[in-house]
Amino acid sequence: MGAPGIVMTSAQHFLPLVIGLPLLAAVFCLLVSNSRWSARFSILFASIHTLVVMQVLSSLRDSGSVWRYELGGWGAPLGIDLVLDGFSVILLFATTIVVLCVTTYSAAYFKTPQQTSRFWPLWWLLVAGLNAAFLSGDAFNLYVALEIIGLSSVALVALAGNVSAITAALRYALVGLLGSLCYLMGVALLYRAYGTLDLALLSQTVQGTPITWAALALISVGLLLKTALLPLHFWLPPAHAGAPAPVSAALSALVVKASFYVLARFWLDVCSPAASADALNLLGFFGACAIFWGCFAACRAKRLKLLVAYSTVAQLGYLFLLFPLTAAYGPSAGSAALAAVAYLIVAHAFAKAAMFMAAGSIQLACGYDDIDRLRGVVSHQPISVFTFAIAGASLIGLPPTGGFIAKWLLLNSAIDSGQWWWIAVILCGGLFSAIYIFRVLILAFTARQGEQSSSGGPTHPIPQTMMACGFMLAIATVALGFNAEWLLSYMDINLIGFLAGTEPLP
Amino acid sequence: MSQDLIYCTTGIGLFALGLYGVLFVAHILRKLIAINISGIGVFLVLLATAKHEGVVDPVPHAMVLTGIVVAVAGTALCLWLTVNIHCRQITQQGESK
Amino acid sequence: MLSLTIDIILGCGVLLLAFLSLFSRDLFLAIVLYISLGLLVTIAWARLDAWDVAIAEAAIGAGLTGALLLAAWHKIKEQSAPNPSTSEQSTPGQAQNVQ
Amino acid sequence: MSINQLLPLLIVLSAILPGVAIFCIGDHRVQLRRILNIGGNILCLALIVLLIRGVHQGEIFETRLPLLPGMDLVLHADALSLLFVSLSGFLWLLTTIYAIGYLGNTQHRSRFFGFFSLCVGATVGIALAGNLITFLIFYELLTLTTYPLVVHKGNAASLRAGKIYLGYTMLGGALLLAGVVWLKALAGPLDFTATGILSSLPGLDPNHLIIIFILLMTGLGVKAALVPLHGWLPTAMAAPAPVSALLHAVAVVKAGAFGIIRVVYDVYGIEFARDLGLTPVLALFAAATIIYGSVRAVFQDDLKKRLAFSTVSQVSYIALGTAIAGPIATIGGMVHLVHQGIMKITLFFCAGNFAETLGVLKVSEMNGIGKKMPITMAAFTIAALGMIGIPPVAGFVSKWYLATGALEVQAYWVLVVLAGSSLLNAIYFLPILHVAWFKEPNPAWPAKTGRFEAPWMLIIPPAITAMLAVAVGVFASSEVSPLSWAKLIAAKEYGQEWTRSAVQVASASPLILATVLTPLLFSLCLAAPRCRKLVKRAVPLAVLPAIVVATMGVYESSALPGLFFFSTFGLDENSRVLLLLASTLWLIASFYSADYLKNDKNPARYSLFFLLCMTGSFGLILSQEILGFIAFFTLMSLSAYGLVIHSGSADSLKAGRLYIQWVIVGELLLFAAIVGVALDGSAESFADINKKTQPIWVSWLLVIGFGIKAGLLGVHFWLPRAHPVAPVPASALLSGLMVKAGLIGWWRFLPLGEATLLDIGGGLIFLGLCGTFLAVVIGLMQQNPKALLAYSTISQMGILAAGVGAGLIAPSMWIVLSSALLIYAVHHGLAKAALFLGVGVAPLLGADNSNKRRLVLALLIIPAVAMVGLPFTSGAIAKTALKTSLENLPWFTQVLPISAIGTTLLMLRFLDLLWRTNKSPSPNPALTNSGLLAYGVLVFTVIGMVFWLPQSQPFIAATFYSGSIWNSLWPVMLGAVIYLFGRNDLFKNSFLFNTSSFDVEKTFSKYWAAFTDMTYARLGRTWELLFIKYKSLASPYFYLTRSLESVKGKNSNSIPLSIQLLHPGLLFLGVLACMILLLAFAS
Amino acid sequence: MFNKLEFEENAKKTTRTSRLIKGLSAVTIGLLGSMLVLSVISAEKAAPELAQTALDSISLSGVENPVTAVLLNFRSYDTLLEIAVLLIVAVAMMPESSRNTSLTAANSRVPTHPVLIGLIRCVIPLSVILSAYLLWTGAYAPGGAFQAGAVLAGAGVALLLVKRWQLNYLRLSARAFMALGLAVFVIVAATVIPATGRALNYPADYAGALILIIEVAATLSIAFVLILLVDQLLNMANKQVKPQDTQTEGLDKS
Repeated sequence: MGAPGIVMTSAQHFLPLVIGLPLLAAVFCLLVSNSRWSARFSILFASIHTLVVMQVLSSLRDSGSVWRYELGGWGAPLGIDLVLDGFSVILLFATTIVVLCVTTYSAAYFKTPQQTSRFWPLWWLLVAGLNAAFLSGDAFNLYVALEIIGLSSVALVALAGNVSAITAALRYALVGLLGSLCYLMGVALLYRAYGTLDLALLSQTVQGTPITWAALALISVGLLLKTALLPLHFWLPPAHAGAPAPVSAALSALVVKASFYVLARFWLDVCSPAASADALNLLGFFGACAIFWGCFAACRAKRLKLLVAYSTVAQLGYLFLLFPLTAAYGPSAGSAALAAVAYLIVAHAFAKAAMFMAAGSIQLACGYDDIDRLRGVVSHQPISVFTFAIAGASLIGLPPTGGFIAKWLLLNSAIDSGQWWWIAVILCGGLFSAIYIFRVLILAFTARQGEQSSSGGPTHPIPQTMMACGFMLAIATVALGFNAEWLLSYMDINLIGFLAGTEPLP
Repeated sequence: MSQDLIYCTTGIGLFALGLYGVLFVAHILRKLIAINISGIGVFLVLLATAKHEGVVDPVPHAMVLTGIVVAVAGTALCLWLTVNIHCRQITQQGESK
Repeated sequence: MLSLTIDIILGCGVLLLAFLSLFSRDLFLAIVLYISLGLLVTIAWARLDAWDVAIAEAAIGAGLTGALLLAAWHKIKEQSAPNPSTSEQSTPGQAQNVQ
Repeated sequence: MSINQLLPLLIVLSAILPGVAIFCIGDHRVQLRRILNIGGNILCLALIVLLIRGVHQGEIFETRLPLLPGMDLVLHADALSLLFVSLSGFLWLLTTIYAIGYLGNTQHRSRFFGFFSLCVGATVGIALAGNLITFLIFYELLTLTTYPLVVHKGNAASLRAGKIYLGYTMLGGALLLAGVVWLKALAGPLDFTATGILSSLPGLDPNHLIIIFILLMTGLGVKAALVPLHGWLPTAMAAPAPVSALLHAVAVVKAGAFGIIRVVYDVYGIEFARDLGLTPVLALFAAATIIYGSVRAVFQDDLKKRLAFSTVSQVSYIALGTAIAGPIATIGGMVHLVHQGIMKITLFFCAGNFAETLGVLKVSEMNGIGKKMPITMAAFTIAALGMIGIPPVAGFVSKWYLATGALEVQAYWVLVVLAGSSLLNAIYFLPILHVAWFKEPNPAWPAKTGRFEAPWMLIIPPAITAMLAVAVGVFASSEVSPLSWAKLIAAKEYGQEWTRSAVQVASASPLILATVLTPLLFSLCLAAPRCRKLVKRAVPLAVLPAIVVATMGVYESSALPGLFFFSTFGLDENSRVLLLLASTLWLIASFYSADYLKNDKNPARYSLFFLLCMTGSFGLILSQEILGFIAFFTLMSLSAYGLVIHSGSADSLKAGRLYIQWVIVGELLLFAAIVGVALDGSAESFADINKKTQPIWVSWLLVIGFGIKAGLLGVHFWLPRAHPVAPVPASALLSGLMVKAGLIGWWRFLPLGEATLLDIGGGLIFLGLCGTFLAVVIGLMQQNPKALLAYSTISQMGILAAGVGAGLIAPSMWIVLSSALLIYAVHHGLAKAALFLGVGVAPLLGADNSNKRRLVLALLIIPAVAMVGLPFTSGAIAKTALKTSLENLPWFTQVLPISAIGTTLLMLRFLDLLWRTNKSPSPNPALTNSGLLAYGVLVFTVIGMVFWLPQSQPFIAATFYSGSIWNSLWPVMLGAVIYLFGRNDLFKNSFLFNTSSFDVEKTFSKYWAAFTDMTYARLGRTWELLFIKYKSLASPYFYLTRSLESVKGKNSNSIPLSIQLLHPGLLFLGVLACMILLLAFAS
Repeated sequence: MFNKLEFEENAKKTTRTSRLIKGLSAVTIGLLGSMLVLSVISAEKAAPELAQTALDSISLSGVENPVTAVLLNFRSYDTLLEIAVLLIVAVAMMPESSRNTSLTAANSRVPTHPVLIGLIRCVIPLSVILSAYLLWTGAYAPGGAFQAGAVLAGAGVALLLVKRWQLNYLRLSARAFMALGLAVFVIVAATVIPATGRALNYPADYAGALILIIEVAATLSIAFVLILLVDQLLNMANKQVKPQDTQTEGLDKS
């Protein structure tokens, strides 16, 4: 029964699978009591998940058009649609790869049964939440998905067990709840004004009325809280530094990106008539401040994971340059900026996950991660340092890595739109990030002075798989650096309102 | 001043009050109460829009129901974290004395 | 005209209760006021013909959230100043409203 | 993907993959790492050779990988990229061998070699890059991979160096990225095309292009160490030697220069860049760097820092070559890319050896290191000479092309810059050579352990690169050499069709080659300690081929096309006579010195310089083309330095220093002059120099340049100080033969007999004659007989100079005049040599048995008499020949008798001095009978040689004519009379003749030496203080780090987890409020 | 706002400046609220055509109560995710280790207050019947899974408060209870795909039955989870701060 579905390619059936699969995995891991079994099962599950998404990727490229999947067969206004376009498929791709690597990493990372029994279900629920957020085409559905992501991240951060981690988790939870409430209020106002929840329908009916500004303002503030843009970023460093390594890797790489994705969708697609150029530039301004403040704080951070967390704050700043670039662009070539930011998201996801894993392995091996005390010790972890170096190179934007291509595309769109000040911001950002990255890399090269070596102490051996995962992600970052054509071609299939149907990338 | 407007203003009032409470009240439990209050505010706005003359729109009702459950879940998690921290701090002070 | 006055009274009542609950001196009082606010809002849902929501609000919103808050408050009070008596202290009236 | 498309990629991978593999194996797996390393090397080289062969046959090699939509990763092999690829590929192999030896079993070697091959992979990538974005990618990869190498040691100094290096390169990289992106936005994909892309694209806003050019140049300038951006290079010397060898001499610095070439030629196009007015600015910067680098290098005591600053200045030659928008200058710039790489890597290898084996870091500690580590020091010397631009070595070739290129474009100031920087190079390299070879080694150094002075791995690479430097220089115009490759590139860049230069027929006459090669071979086998004694005795044999050629008159010419310097030799009538003079003098001098120096402390060194000098003189006479001539001329003057300071006494060292200073100044003047002469670059042999259109300044430079060698007045100061201190046979040769080299120079280069140059001719005559008379006056005041003879040489050479001046004024009579001058030169050569050798013979005067004394007295008088020109002597013939050929210049002929008077006075004074000093028998007579015999033979030739010469036949009859007897007799008698009167009272008390009080020339040189020491010391110190104090403010990088450190230090703990100051609540509201406002009011 | 998390009631009096800041921010929030109200008032409500379509297609949804139709058929995906949210919190609050072994362990030693026992004895059965009723009428009149679950949870909490019985949440059966709702929902969503070509698209005649199955499972798991929430808060064991086991972060107290 249900409305006659549009001609459906076989692969479109995978969409609900992409969300249902992690939920089933969560249930299974909850029921399985033996920790080794749940770990092994999770790795299998992650690979199946990757295969499914790869299949979705290839068939989306063949179909070349935006996919809509009516859940429950009721169609847009009444039911909820799963929507997949170029931008969200790239994010999905980033999620699967990072999930695959983090799963194998945490299989070796968590040992005690208490932790594993609670980690795996939460982890798979987080993955389900992420996939739901990227795929959903309904405003309220996004709220629930963001809520899942928020709460599971809080639970995962609290998993670390010590007081500082739990305090950070609590602060993160309060921020998450407040952000979601503001978002919900925004959606309520939109529903009150336009009567529908579906994003596509909304984008057609929205005009620049006061209620829309209020709704957009509330939604943006809620999501800025969850994305931790500069003024509202205070909760991120302690949360990401306190959490266990695989969790902070997933948090930094994916969770903050989900709320950014929703924000981008609202500003560029749904309420684009209401989005004034000045507001977009305000977001850009906050982004620039985030870059500089993040680098400054990272240079002064005392602990390795805190440094990496502050670098996340900085790199997020780059993402927010999307808005001023599209604002000045006008409808025609906005897709170049969007392509640049999509690529940056993927590159940053891989690099940041690899960096956190490397930091985690170093911390596990040495037992502490104060940067000063790591001076001579770190040279015993060559692979982790190497992973950290490549990830750092990608954050700085040095050539062989994906970060360089993203920086190149950003610079390109900045020049095309004639806003030379963003060029200065991007370049200075790169230079400042070089300072704190090399502040850590220098540790690997300092010879162990006499007295230093005694305090360093022998490092505990850590399982090979942990280092291998970080290394694989680093290799993926470098691979991104070489063939950008493949990933950028997806940006032609674009839902975002004024960009839909634009001619392929210049 | 139709019924809808009354409930909308109260809803927004509650939301603002809850917002102030979350931001500026020190104690954690009070903050959670404030969050629930602003949640109720949002639900008021939603349900005010749901009530039309002839027909009652079921969709906001479903949204509010889901909202309530999610609010409960969120509050429960925050409470559990608070108690967790409190116990650890107390035992810590116990040990340190 | 009558229904409008009821609505206005209800609205002001809700706002007043919320304000009191937030800025009361004692934490326990705050929680109790919040629970009563929950009940008042249930009436509001009824006024808006949202019967499902009313039931849910009564059961989960007022009932369970109140229970959780009281449990947490009890745990925090008990931790910070463990009372000398070892006797089991029954929890104050568990507002178990049944409709 | 045919092989053509895969090859460039394979080359880059063959460099990168071994690096990655090496990372994985542990430090202890030495064998496996070596196999990987060397294997990767050889594979890469093989592929490069394959590539060169392919490109030579005109195939296209290009790998195109999709990178960005509308932008590909392109690896394209064109001629320019091959030049750089082969350079880095080959030197990588040598440096790896060196590094294996150097690192021994230090820790972190796998890491080192891994990054090492990655870095070379990046350099190869840069070389093969087909468009600007690929270039940028490998350029940044190079920064990444070189950082770990710079900080390899891990101590504080290298970390600080690493930090500074990063600061500069990151900044440069960012600017380059901005420039490339902007250019791509304007001009689309930037594939390198031969004559530049931008010139063909319409509608590009010129001032945009200028700003982009500035961005690109600053980005590339950081690595190419242009002046304001060079700060990192000297500090990066804290890296281990192989790193500074390959990276800072070849890979990193060259990448910057290569980038500049690519951008100027293949992106902008040279004409387009010139029209935009960009190249002059770049040329200015390059010139500033050249001078600045050399000046800073002079004041560095640390050897590696001095080499670093010299790299800074040398690399800017390439930039200068590119910036002078002329085809020949481009060739010069590109070929310098290769030459500088080879020479500089040798210097760094040697510096590494000194530091590794003897722990010598400072230049001041390098006393006598030549004796301790001869092979390394020899390589260092060859490379250093190359850097200065001394002919046979490669450096000269590139400077030659740069200079001719500059002249072709009338950029005269470039010539000054080149000359100035060569002078500065000499100032900071020659002292090192002097200290290393001619000072006593430091006793604290460990005795030599193994067979060689250091492990073989450290010796072979510098030796190979030194030999390569010489080979590349000598065989520069052969088919395979970098020079011809650079010509191919330049032709492509300028869009002209490249015509392979006509291959001359290779005809080599063995005898002529033998005259030059035998002394050279003898000097080479002196190096081997075993056959040192044998060679010392066999020195006279080396002269044999020269005598055979001179006597038999072998007139064919030998042409060796491949050679750049010594391609054609030949003999004609005049040069045969000179060869005859030279060979006789060398033969007698060799016999004489064998006897004179039998109890000398290091005869080997003396014979080495003796043989080199001999090669120089023969080569000078025989060579038929400019470059060969200059090469031998320089060889002769430099090796003469060795002879001058042979005795090692204080004033010999001082004289030697003055001599070398004047020689270097002379070299520079001659270099500039020759460049002017061979203006269009193709004319190299004497035959086809069109002497008519010689610019005036060239002639002046020629006159002064050769005047220095010929002791012309005003530039003669070194001669009277150098000749006396040299050992007797050496000073005989110096005065007799080497002074004539100046004359030969004038003969070959000045337009004698073709163009009338009145002012120069007049000037020459005036200087010559004044020299003649002044020299006589000062000569009389000398106490030391050899000094007196030196002054007599000056006076005689004055006459010859005047003769040449006359030739310039009246070209018609040059034919006759030339043979007269020739005779005069031969006569003077023989007589002066005999007189000098006489000084050695003089102690026998006091010998016990009287007839020996009488014989010696007779032998002494004959050359003096010939000198004066008594009838029936060679002097008479020479003077009459001169008089007859100068009839139409009557005032000139009156001058001759006056000079004859002067000469007689000098001769009498000389004999008087000899008699006075040698009355009492000296304890150990220096000379034995064999020395006396050699002296006798010389005196006999003095009498006979001139009569026998074909040129002098017509004049012999004239001398016997009574009139000429009389006018050659009266000046002698008059001179004798004056001398007899003035001898007893004049000399003892008169103020005029008191030699000690008044010596024009000595006071001047004293002031000159004082002046140089003063400037050297004070300027250097102030510069150092000034620079260091302001350096920290100047470079932006320090500013940044200082601001960061100060902040970090102050706030002890990290920022508290949550922001204490800004109340997040307020922030939240603020964001919400302004979001609403902006939305509401803006839209 | 969130930096200094106070737990004690008698936090020290706020200083002069923060009082000013609080006043100022109160004013700003008031202003923003009024602007919000103004904008909401000025815009008139959208016509309820979504409500109309929903009410029209109730007949197809297999239940009469529009809210339940929306909840469990039209927007069933939201409810699915919402149950997942509950599961998250349940998993997060699961106890570390529990002493007793069986699912419901009774320790009779604890003396109970007679009045309480009496109250429990009559309240519990009433609540169970009430929740069953609520569940059943959900299809036709206001009621449904959440309300029934909440009432059942209330009964459960009352039982636990007597401290006579304890639940062991780590047992497999307990965890099964928690995951029951989500598992059933996902399985039903998957099984309908072959029938109707879309996930969550119940075939017409079975829609009612399927919804009922989902509702029962949801009620049970919601009840269990809510009981767990309250129970965990109530008797959270006094956690000794475990010595830093090497596994978790070696973070020194920052």
